[in-house]
Amino acid sequence: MSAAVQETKAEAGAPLLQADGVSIQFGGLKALTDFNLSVRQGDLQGLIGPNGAGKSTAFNVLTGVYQPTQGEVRVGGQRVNGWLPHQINHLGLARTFQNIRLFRALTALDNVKVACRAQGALHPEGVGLGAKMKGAFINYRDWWRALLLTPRFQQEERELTQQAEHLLEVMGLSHRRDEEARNLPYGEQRRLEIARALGTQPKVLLLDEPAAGMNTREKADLMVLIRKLRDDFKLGVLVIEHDMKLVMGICECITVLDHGETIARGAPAQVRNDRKVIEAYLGDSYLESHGGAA
Amino acid sequence: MAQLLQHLINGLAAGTIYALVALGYTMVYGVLKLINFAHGDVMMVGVYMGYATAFALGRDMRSSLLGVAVVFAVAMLGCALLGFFIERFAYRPLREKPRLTALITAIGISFALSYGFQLDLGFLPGAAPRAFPEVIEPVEWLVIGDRDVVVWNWQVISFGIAVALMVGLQYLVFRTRFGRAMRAVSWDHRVAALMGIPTDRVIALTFMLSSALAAGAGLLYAIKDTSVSPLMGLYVGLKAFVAAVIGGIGHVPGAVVGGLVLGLVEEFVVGYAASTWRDAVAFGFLILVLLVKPGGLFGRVAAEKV
Amino acid sequence: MRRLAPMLLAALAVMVAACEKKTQPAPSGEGGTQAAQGQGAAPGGAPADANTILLGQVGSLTGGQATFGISTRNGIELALKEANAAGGVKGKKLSIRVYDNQSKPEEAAQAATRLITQDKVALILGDVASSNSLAMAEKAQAAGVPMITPSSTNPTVTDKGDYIFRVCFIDPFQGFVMAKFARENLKLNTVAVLQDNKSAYSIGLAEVFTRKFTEMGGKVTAVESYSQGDTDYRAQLTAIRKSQPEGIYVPGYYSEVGIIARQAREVGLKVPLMGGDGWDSEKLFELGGSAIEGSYFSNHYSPDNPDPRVQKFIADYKAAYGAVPDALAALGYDSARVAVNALERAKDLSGPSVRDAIAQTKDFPGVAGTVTLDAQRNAVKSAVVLKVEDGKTQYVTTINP
Amino acid sequence: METPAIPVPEARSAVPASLRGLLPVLLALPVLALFQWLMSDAPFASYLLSVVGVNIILAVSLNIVNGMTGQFSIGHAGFMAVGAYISGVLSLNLKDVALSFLPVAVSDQVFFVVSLLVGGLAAALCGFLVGLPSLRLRGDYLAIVTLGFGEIIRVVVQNTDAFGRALGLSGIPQTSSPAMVYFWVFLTVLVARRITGSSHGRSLWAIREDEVAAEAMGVDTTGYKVRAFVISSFFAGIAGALFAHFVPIINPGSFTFVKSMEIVVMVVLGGLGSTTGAIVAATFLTLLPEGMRSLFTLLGAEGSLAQKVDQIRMPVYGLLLVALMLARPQGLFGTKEIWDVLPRWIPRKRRGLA
Repeated sequence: MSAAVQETKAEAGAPLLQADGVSIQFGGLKALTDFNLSVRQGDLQGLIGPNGAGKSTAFNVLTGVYQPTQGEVRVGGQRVNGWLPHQINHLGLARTFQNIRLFRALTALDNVKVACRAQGALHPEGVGLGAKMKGAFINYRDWWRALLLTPRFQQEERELTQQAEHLLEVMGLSHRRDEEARNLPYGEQRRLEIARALGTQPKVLLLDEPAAGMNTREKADLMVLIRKLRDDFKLGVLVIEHDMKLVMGICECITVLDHGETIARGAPAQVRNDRKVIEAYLGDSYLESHGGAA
Repeated sequence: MAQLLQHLINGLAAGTIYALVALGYTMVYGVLKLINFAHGDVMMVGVYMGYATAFALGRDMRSSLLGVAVVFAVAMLGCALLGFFIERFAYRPLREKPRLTALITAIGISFALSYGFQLDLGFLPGAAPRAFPEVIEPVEWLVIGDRDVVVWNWQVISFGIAVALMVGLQYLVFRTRFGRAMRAVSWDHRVAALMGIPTDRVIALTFMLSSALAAGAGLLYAIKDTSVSPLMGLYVGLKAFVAAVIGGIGHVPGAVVGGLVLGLVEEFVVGYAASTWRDAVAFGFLILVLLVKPGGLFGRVAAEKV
Repeated sequence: MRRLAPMLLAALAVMVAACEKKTQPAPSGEGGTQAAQGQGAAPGGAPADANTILLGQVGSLTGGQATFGISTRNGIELALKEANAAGGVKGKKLSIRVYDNQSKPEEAAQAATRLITQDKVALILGDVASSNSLAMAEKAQAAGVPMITPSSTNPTVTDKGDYIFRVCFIDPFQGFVMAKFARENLKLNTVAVLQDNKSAYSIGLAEVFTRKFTEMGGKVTAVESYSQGDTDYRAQLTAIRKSQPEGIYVPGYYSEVGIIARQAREVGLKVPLMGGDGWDSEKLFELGGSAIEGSYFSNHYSPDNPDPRVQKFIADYKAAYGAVPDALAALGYDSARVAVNALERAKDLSGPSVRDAIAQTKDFPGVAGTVTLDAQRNAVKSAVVLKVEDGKTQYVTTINP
Repeated sequence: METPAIPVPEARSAVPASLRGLLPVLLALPVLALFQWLMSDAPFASYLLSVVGVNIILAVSLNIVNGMTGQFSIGHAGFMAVGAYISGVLSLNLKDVALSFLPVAVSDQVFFVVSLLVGGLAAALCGFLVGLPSLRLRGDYLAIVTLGFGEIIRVVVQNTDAFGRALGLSGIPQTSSPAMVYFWVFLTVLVARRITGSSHGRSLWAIREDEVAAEAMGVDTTGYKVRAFVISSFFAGIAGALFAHFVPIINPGSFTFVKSMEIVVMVVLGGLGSTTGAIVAATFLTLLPEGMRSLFTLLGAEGSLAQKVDQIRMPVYGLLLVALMLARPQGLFGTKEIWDVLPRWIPRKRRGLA
């Protein structure tokens, strides 16, 4: 396995997110087989494959929504099999959703604030009993601060607002600050999801079809933005994308899934010319979706 | 040993009724995801309809086969109509609204019915429990030993009817056009409507069916325990609801199994442990089942698609 | 936190150290005077209308015990009609205001408070269920308004204070009556008990019966319980059958007892059932059918009593409500008549005067026995034992305290 | 992420930050004192308003679970029962004890508050235990567990001699007063409001909106649900404890599943998630039957009608519920709050949330 990891990326630094021979099975159905992945800081990787290839399943395994039946997932070097999604998130892994899942009745600002707050001092590192007790205590103290409206709490709230406002600004959503999330246009909802994910102060960001439903122009903007986010926030980014152009354009390394199996991995040029990829992916859905243009 | 057998029979008889009432909860829940809290009270109204019919028929007539059929038919049709009106005026206007809203109207209707039937207005029998006329002449169907174990004809009849209804329902849901429409509505009624399924009609029919079923179950219950009272819906309804959840609400055979299991658990707690703790054990059992199987015995918690 | 905890501990320590017995007695009697002051000059209050005396009744008109409240109400209504026909009290007509308590004590307390402070009734007639009467008694005592409970048999009710009376006997006596009857008249050696666990009345009777019956040399073979509103008792009865008793004591209400009787026969229990005044209703015969035949229960009165007063009451009641009055109706009737009698004797309509007048009630000829109130404000009465025969009750014997 | 370089501005408010926590309480105390003075001569109003207050506490606290967190609890009366019985038993046992350095009346109040808190904490503990299944259960299944819990509590009480079994506990010192009840009403509302305005409240709302997303954004959904349960049941326990100290007798019949449903009705009728709605609906629904009683008494003061009308209240109540829900399915207030429309000088949270 490690050989496979080795060949993907040469950049220094320990992998922030690592999947090692991960398989998952639903009943008799193998949704993902022997999936390997390694994301380091500064990476911008793509995960592609035809419909039902297991891309979102891979995301769900990485973020703890599903438990792998085999193999292991490591975030920041920590094995996270059996962890809950929020615990994994605290280790620095944030995501967006394919079908947008904002807190619809909350304002844009509050959406981001939820994510900002769930982080930091509230959740001390570690998973042992000691850390748990400490976490419980901090939480308890924090509730009292909120209920008593202490100056400290008020200060923290202001800081949160600042942080969230800053993120909205980065994503170009400042003008939507007090708008309920459900009232935002589609593209802005996508961006708000990214802002929210950034609010959790991630080290690795997983984007699930961030460009879905956008026009070419918006997609181009988004590509630029994703790059910028990676650099400004010093992230590793993993993108699931349907649009080959987008992936080929921004990703340095692409993993191709089909029927849960990794059929190719490498630089865009390399993947593009892979026979298996053309067969499985470009063969049908790519050609179909680009049939009109061709 | 004989006592064990007798408890088993008692428990099954009680469980049969729970199961039948639970079927109604499960059907409505299946299509609307609504806990129809008025279900037990609809049942109670059905029993009063049967009560009135039985008296109208007179002593000789009502214990004949035809008489029994008439009593059941009147009660079931009457309740189907009641169910139709309740759905039409209390639930349908709220279908696109948050689910809890319809729950509150259900509670409102439950209050109106159960308290309404307690009024001594003259044309209602009043708040006191009344004896239900013997529409099925009780006959010992099977006697073992010195009456150590007795099985009555109505126990067998009820059980038979319950099984028949369950099989019929299962057939209806999985083998008929209407059943397919029901399942489609259950899956997603908006999409079903887009596919040309008359959702309103399917839901109304489901309600009528479940109400008629409630009336039938209520009559069997009244025959079994020989009484009828305005509050019977509350007690039976709650237990039947528990039964439906134990089996996995929305699951037809689950409701039946849930009902039988609940009936047996209660019977054995009373028979062999402390009768004072019956209700606590029943609910404790429910919680235990849910902790081990969060969707009930047969239900599956739909893994949310992420 | 670090500073707060020791402080709290210290405060707690001080408090614990400072605890002591209150020097004053528990404020049981004191409440009355307090509230009476709060009420101003007319404790108990006179009705706004100078030509009527307003009485109040709180009863269970809805909920599980609705029928008891309704019977009581009918009895009271009948008594007041008669009193008004006879010219009222002190030249004034009597009128009654009835509030429902939904069989819940908090509602009972609320309704009693309303009667006392808003409607300013001269006297309150209480509920059947002891929990509700207790709630009302507390309020009536505090406000200094006399209260008579027709049929709450729990001993604690009249303990609430000197304004609280009852015209019926109490649970310990009734339990004793049946134990004695079972042991001495029926000569039973073994009895099983089936009690209603939701009803304090039933539990109270079952306890006393068990104790007395055992003291008299009998044996209680099994104690099972059910909950009011149940309709399936086969499990309990099957268990009881196994203990092979010679009789079953079921101190419940007729609404359940009738069904219990049928199911007892169904599971093959042929021994006699015995019970208390909760059995008394015409509906018992309807619910129990032939299964209830041959059972015994203790009661406040027997409709067979040839006393013309009793027979007139029964006839009048039948004419008005189309049913043979049950014990609750008879007690409701008696309570209202005791009240009317006391109002007549009282020197005025203020709370204390009426209270004193009620307390002096002696040898008052009620339909449910002669009422004499003792120092604990309980009626000292004998009980009758009735047998169910041919769809009605048959007088068997009278047992004196 | 980089910390934004912009300095965080101080809040612009006339009230110093250190005082804002306490200010509402300070403002409320004189109002409560005035209220108590008004009530001192009106026992019926006191009683009725105490019932209203208890119901407000119940509705507002249930709203924290059902409204804000989007869970579905229908066993609130169970927590109320725990509070009522635990504090009732405590007060009964401390009835004859007084603190020597205080006047008896004051010492009684001290003990009253202590037993209130004990009742509330006992209920909170139960809330914790019931909240734990929410680890695994969702929606209606959680609902039935809460219902089952309520029923189990009832059976336990019915079988325990110390709790007076079916007869109930009577003789609990009636130390409650309208001012005390409304002090707790005020605290409950304040807590509900402060939760909504804090990050914790936002997390609860996030769970209500989308549990999966909330979890992915680092919200410990299970933890928050349990905490919501604990807070909500604490106040339910307080409500029960208050109840036990002004209703002369507490009895298992007062804490049935029907009572739980009544509270759910208040919350939904007021508007799920709206504290204001919960308050208004609780007040309205509690006064409604009493109002009907007045109306009916007025209409038929004499004759047999007067004796029957009181029975008609409950069916009418049921039909009214249906009518109200049909007229305003989102509840009276939706998710709006009264303080969203208050003038600007009153500190309030930004529009949108809630």
